[in-house]
Amino acid sequence: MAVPDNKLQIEMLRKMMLIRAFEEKIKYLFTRGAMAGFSHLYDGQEAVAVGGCAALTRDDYITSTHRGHGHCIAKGGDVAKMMAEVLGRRTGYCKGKGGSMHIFDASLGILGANGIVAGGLPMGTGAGLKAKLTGSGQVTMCFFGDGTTNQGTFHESLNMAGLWRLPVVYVCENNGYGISVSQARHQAIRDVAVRAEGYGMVGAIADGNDVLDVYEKASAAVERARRGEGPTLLECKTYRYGGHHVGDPGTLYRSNEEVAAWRAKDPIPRMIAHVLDSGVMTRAEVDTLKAEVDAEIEAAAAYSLESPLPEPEEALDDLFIGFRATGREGRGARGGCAAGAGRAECGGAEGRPRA
Amino acid sequence: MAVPDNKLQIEMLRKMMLIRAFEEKIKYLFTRGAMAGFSHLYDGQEAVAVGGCAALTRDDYITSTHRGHGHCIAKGGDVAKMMAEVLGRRTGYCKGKGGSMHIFDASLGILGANGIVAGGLPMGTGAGLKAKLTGSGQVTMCFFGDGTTNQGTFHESLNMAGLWRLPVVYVCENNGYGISVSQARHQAIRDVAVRAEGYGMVGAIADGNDVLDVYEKASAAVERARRGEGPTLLECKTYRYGGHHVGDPGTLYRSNEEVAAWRAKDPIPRMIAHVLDSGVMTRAEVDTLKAEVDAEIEAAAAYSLESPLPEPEEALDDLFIGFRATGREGRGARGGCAAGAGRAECGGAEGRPRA
Amino acid sequence: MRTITCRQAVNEALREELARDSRIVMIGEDIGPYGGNFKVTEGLWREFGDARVLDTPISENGICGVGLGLAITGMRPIVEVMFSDFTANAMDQLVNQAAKIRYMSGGQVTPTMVVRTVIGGGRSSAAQHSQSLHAWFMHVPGFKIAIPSTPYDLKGLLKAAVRMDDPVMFFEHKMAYNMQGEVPDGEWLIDFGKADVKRAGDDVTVVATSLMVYRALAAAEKLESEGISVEVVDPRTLIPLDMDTIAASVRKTGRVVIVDEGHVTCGVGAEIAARIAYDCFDYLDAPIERVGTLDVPIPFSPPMENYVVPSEDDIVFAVKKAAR
Amino acid sequence: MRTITCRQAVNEALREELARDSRIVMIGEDIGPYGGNFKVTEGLWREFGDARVLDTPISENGICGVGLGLAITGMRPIVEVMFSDFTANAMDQLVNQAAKIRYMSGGQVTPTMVVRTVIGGGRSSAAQHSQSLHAWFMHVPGFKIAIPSTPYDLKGLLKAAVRMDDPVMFFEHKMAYNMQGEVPDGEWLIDFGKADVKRAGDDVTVVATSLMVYRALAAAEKLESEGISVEVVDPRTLIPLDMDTIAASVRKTGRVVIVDEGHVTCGVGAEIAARIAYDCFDYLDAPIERVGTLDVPIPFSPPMENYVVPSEDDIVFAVKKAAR
Ligand SMILES: Cc1ncc(C[n+]2csc(CCOP(=O)(O)OP(=O)(O)O)c2C)c(N)n1
Ligand SMILES: Cc1ncc(C[n+]2csc(CCOP(=O)(O)OP(=O)(O)O)c2C)c(N)n1
Ligand SMILES: [Mg+2]
Ligand SMILES: [Mg+2]
Repeated sequence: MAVPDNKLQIEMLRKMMLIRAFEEKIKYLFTRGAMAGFSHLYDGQEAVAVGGCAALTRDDYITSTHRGHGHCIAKGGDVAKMMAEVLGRRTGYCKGKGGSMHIFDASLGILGANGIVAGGLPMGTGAGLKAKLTGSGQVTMCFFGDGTTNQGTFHESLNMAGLWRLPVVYVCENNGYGISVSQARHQAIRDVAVRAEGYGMVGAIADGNDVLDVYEKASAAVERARRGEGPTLLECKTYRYGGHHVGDPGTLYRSNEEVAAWRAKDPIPRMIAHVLDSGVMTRAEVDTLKAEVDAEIEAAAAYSLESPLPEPEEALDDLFIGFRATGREGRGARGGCAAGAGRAECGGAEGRPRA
Repeated sequence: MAVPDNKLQIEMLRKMMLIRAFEEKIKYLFTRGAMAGFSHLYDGQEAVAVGGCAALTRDDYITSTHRGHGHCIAKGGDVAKMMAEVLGRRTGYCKGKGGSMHIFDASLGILGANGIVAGGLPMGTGAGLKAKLTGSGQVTMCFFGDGTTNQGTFHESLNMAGLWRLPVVYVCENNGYGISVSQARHQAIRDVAVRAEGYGMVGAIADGNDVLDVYEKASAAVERARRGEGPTLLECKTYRYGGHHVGDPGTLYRSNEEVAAWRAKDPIPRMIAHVLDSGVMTRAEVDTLKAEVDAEIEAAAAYSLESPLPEPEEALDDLFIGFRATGREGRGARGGCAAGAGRAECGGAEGRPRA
Repeated sequence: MRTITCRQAVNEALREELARDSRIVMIGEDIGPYGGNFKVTEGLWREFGDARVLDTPISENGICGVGLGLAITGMRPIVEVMFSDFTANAMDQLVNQAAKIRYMSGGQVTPTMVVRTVIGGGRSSAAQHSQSLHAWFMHVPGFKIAIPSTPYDLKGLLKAAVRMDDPVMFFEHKMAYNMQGEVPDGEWLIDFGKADVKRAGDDVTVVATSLMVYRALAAAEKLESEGISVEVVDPRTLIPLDMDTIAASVRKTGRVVIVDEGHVTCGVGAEIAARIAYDCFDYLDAPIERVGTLDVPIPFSPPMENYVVPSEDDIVFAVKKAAR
Repeated sequence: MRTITCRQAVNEALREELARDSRIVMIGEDIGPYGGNFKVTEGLWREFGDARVLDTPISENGICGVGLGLAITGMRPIVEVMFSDFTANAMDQLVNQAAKIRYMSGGQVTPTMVVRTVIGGGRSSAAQHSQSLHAWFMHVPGFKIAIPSTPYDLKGLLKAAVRMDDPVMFFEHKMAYNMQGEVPDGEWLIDFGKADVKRAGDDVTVVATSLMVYRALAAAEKLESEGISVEVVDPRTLIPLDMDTIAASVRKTGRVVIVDEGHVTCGVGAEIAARIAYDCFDYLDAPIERVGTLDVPIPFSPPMENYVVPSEDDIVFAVKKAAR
């Protein structure tokens, strides 16, 4: 059984606080109109990303979701670059091209948040196949929600991983809803983990609001994967506090009582109580940690707000390597064709005029 | 437990014989070059379609597959119209537009063979939803292979059926292969039926070479469905004698011993032995039945071979209601646009000429 | 005349049709108590219940196929795919099944269904929630296609689509939902295959679809003051496509700009340009300009997104080019 | 020079590249011991084993996504989708993921993968096994696209595709696999974006792709004897598209026929026609003819299928129309 040492416990607490503070800042900025688009926040679910990623090394891979800030932070992502991306700045992880739903850090093995439900699962499975084929020893952890488990790609991915015994840990963050549709209204089962058997893999359930429990079960799964014993479907039962995204009050489909009951199980106070009770930290150390986290987020926000927006024409880069697409000036028949290479002028003085 | 009366036993035997004879005729015609395209034959698997469809009424629905001749015959399809379709004749079920992979008989609730693996499952699930919403009491039976159970649409369909408790029976004909890929090389499980739990539905396994066993288990599933108790995943273990389609010798990926072992379990001699042993039929009656079946297939083949091929322009009908698409004469810019309605001549005498 | 938004127009059309014909069933993600991702189905679930307005699991291919199953067994489903981007998940059931089933069956069954989905950039929704993929469905035959712009057209065409026996892909624009327009009381239906001249003019024909109709009209206003008279033709449906009306306009003006928010290459503009260049070969005084989303994925950050998605200025620029 | 079939050309290219670079992994349905549905991968599994030539479950979307995962973690996968019709099942992973991942990530990762698939009618395979869906991928940016016709081009372009870092959709034609052609010994690569003039001529330019190149050449022979001199241009790649070569031919002839086996509407012909009509506005002496698969699903029975899929006669007819 994996028991995190003191340092790791403190780090897990710090990361959960960092995620919470990040999401609160986003909510604040969004509400003030400082950002465009929409963001799906992770507050309430921090223990899943943090407990899961704590079982990984820097070389391991993760795939993430539309609700991806937590995973990125948990895997070691830079909150300043993240926030700059969410705010559409040129200094963001994706130069402003991705936004909240597409944050990527290839250097940390973060294979992207994803705007398509279940979009990351085949990709993560492919990363697992790479690890197996090359014997690299890397493990991939795919995060996704309960609603996602009804998507065909979930099934296809887990089937291949089970078949080929790939080193992948599939972490279902079961927060009880896919947007407004409760689990009872989107599938006939209560425990997503029962689906593991159909893929010949291990299924497990963790308390998704207890970072230690998640860590323990994720570690066991990661160890199995590294030993070549194949994938695991790890279901973490948790809850999101806010609506589906900032802007959805989240009140049309769930009760205040339900939200309150889950808030009472908040993973952060629980972990604080644990580190205090077990003497890993003092109250003062916890307070300092919180202050450091807040300062880091403030700095990230300041950095982001001061960062320049991209120039419009930067939109033309990054489709292909060393290629800039045809821009606005080429609108019309010649308009913005990715196929631009090799376009010819055909009018003009030379050549045969129309008969 | 559903025990078929004598009449039904004879009818099941007749249908299995009819399928076998149909497929042998197709193989013969194909080998003689009398037909185009490719055909996936059902010989060896007759007990599944026949046992399954025997549990249905005329009003019930089925969806079928690329290997669909057996399902169509079992549900009552007209072998002459079927064969005419396979031979591309105007008198075929689909006027020659569909061919082997797309035989349809809407009047019998046969919602089509299908060229796309798992293509019929969502459709069948929709037919189940219709039955539930209207209280029509109809049951849908979806046939599909083992390889199909790895397709995303399989998962999405069964999840919805389990969730909504739809009156659908999902019949997996596990013949051990998807084209050349054995079950052990396409999924980590041995019994497809174990996947039922993940959808909150009943899973069951039948001997797919024993029509009585299939009938019994299919009947139980159909009864559950009619009582409003939801869907079943019924796995029938069986084998195809030939290659994947006529033309594939089927020898690259399986052994002669394996084929021989399954041939020893042939469902037709088994059923003949049963009706003889139990005194339902005499040997003479069986022989007569066989002769009648052969005559029916000969008549179907003769009818088909005498039937006219479609005129080329018939290809332009049946896209939309009351619409004929633009044909070959319209090739060029005006070419064959389904959007044809409302096309205008713009050249000619009237109007303003080019400056 | 009342003034309503496009959102209300769609909502009214759905409500009226649900009330009219009990075979109509709506299925889709979050269309029930939540009222739809764009709040277009608000109130319908409360009024008609689960048996008529049914939330589904997140299974786009599956739900399009379930819709197809309903359609060929006597119901008249309306399927919602939340963003047209997600039709990518459902091309199997939409294009390989629904679009072909009537033909493959030799006319035995008709998939009487409407698939509603949402196109367009402009909301900083990035590459996977901003696409306008209707040209895919134009390319492969099997669906009739509506892509209306105004509340009047949305309501009239949606009601017509729901009553049509052939299958329909119905494209709504996320940025048009709040657009307002006048509509009469009572009921109206609009025939598929009838373009609408949204503005008469003499110098340049602008063929525009969906939200681009608004931008084209605004551009036309601006150009009027600069002495260029623009005729704006809204095809309203792409299959069938009313080439009569388009060609009549081109015969008059001799100059054409086509504005559609899909990508340029192999898009709606390519098809309409190729047809005009053929049908009106002797009437064109200038090359046909095409304005569409630039051929890159749609970026998140507003300065880049606004550059990539066609703007009023882009239309002004293209019209001036055509008018030269 | 050796004479080999297109099937051999693809097989050789794959074998040589597998031997050259151990990061190359092929995945697909029945590509292993079975040697591929069209016997194109025959012998490769025996030579390279499961770790390099891997049979997959029937999960097109999943396997394209697995390919993508391999691609962005340092491998160089070649994914086979048995028929282009089945890309409909995989548009999610192909178009919403692979085509956009480089862009969405701000250039952090490049999905170095080749997706091989098979187009075309002519084998009585009916509506779900005969489509030529390459125009879908032209419409949404993100893939380079090759659609070669001859053994020489197939081998040279496939090897180039495998070595290219950008993702490639590679379209092979089922009816071309048995076609033969001369190839040199040794290795050659063909640049993307370079059209090939397969036959020089003066009167009419025929732009033709894939199997249609053979039909265009046969039609040109026939027309030669009737006094019409046809130039046949094979673009070979659609993204990028070599408009230079096409336009040079059009400047010379003033008359154009485009032949591509995809459906006509919003197809390759629409795009090339729109571009030629724009770029060569003053050089066209006749409207541009487009020849493609008629806009109906592809029927099973040979007389109907042969009518729907473009034939040599159709090309002759169109060239005569253009030459009038
Ligand atoms: C293919 C696809 N379908 C639908 C959506 C819209 N959508 C975004 S998030 C979401 C719900 C996902 O639910 P779940 O997997 O439980 O994740 P959660 O939001 O609860 O974290 C939906 C339906 C999408 N982005 N992609
Ligand atoms: C979407 C799709 N992928 C692949 C194919 C090619 N294909 C046709 S049948 C088949 C195997 C199906 O195996 P199974 O479901 O076990 O059915 P069986 O042929 O054994 O009856 C495959 C891969 C297809 N028709 N459709
Ligand atoms: Mg959820
Ligand atoms: Mg099988």
